[in-house]
Amino acid sequence: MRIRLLHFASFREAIGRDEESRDIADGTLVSELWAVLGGEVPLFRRFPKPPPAAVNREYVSADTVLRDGDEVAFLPPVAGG
Amino acid sequence: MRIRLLHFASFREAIGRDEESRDIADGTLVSELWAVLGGEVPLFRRFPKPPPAAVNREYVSADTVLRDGDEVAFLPPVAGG
Amino acid sequence: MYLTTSPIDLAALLLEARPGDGALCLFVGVVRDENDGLRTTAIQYEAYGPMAEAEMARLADALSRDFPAVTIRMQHRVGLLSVGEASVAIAAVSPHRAEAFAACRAAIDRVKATVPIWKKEFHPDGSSGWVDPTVSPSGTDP
Amino acid sequence: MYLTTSPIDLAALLLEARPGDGALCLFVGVVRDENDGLRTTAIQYEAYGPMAEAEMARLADALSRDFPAVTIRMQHRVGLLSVGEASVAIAAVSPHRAEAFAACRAAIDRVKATVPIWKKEFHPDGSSGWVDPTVSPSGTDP
Repeated sequence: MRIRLLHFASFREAIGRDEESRDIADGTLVSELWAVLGGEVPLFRRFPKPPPAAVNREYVSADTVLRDGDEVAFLPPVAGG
Repeated sequence: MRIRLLHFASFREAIGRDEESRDIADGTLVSELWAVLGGEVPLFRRFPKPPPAAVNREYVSADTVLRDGDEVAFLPPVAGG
Repeated sequence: MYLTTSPIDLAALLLEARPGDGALCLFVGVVRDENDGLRTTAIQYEAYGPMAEAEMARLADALSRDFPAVTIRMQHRVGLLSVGEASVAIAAVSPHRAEAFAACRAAIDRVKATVPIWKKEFHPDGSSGWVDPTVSPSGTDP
Repeated sequence: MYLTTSPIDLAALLLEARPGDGALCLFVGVVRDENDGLRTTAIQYEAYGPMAEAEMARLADALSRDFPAVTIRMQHRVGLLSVGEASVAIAAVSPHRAEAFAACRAAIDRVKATVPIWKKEFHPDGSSGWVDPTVSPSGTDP
């Protein structure tokens, strides 16, 4: 299945792009997707656990199962205001 | 000695004027002046103790001794804001 | 001048931020159409002008001591105000938001407690009455 | 729309009072010239736009439940802001002041905690860095 993955702020700069599509295995968890990204981006391996994640523009827990067509983003520490 | 006495809001309406000069005895206390006014204005006698008073535009206690030339005001409950 | 007979200029109060300020908290008291269950059509604000100015200056000094990082501006309107008009406005600016909120809240609480200003409410039936917060707790609002 | 790329129009936020409202509390976050001891010349605000809109709408719903008497308006700016410019503004109006202050404070605290917005600070020496409130407590200010 295929998901859309968005990158923001420091994560965007670390991975070098703001958006991509990825093919992932059925049943992939949010935490597993983070581990995949950690294999590509050294910065991401420094996180003791996955950062807050959003699926389809809502916060989800790391054990959420991804579905085909999901819009997924891992969120650096937010700093609005 | 002579003082200037100002009246505001409900007290002004009760006494029927906003300002007056009064001759009072040397050494008169704020509380004693209030008692004098109570003899003239029935509303004022309903107060169990003198209301907040100002002398020369500052809050003072009821046992303050008045001096010649003082500007004195008894203040109804304030309600700014 | 803390008292004004003209409408309060909120924009002027907001111009206060300095380069080190990151937070502004503005409080505006507005004439409501109701108080303690009685409809209100207008409120007459009356002040002991010179003492109210002096008391607000003393208040500003005390707030500067209690909240040294905060700059405060205050204005209180006097005269006859309609529903929806601003009766008082307090702007507090500071580097961080906690003290801006705290100073702004303290300022309006102290203004209401000590500044010699009174208000007479006018009702739709033509009656009117002086607000006495000491007998009507919600008369202290906003 | 909660996000804007244009300067925040504070006057528009202030237009919110209804006849029963007696209190308005406005919070404005302003770009400061300093954060954690580093001089700041400008801040770039970046948002996950559609999620930030959705999250602020959820926040507004939650605030309406927590403060039923309060009407809240919020705007957050994105893009490159200079020192002194408003990054966020929240107006809370209500019959009485206690809940206006409480709701306004809760709103800015929640905006900062959950809305997916990030900021990169630019320093006078040309360097820049993303603010991480989780490692720099005062980075959460204002």
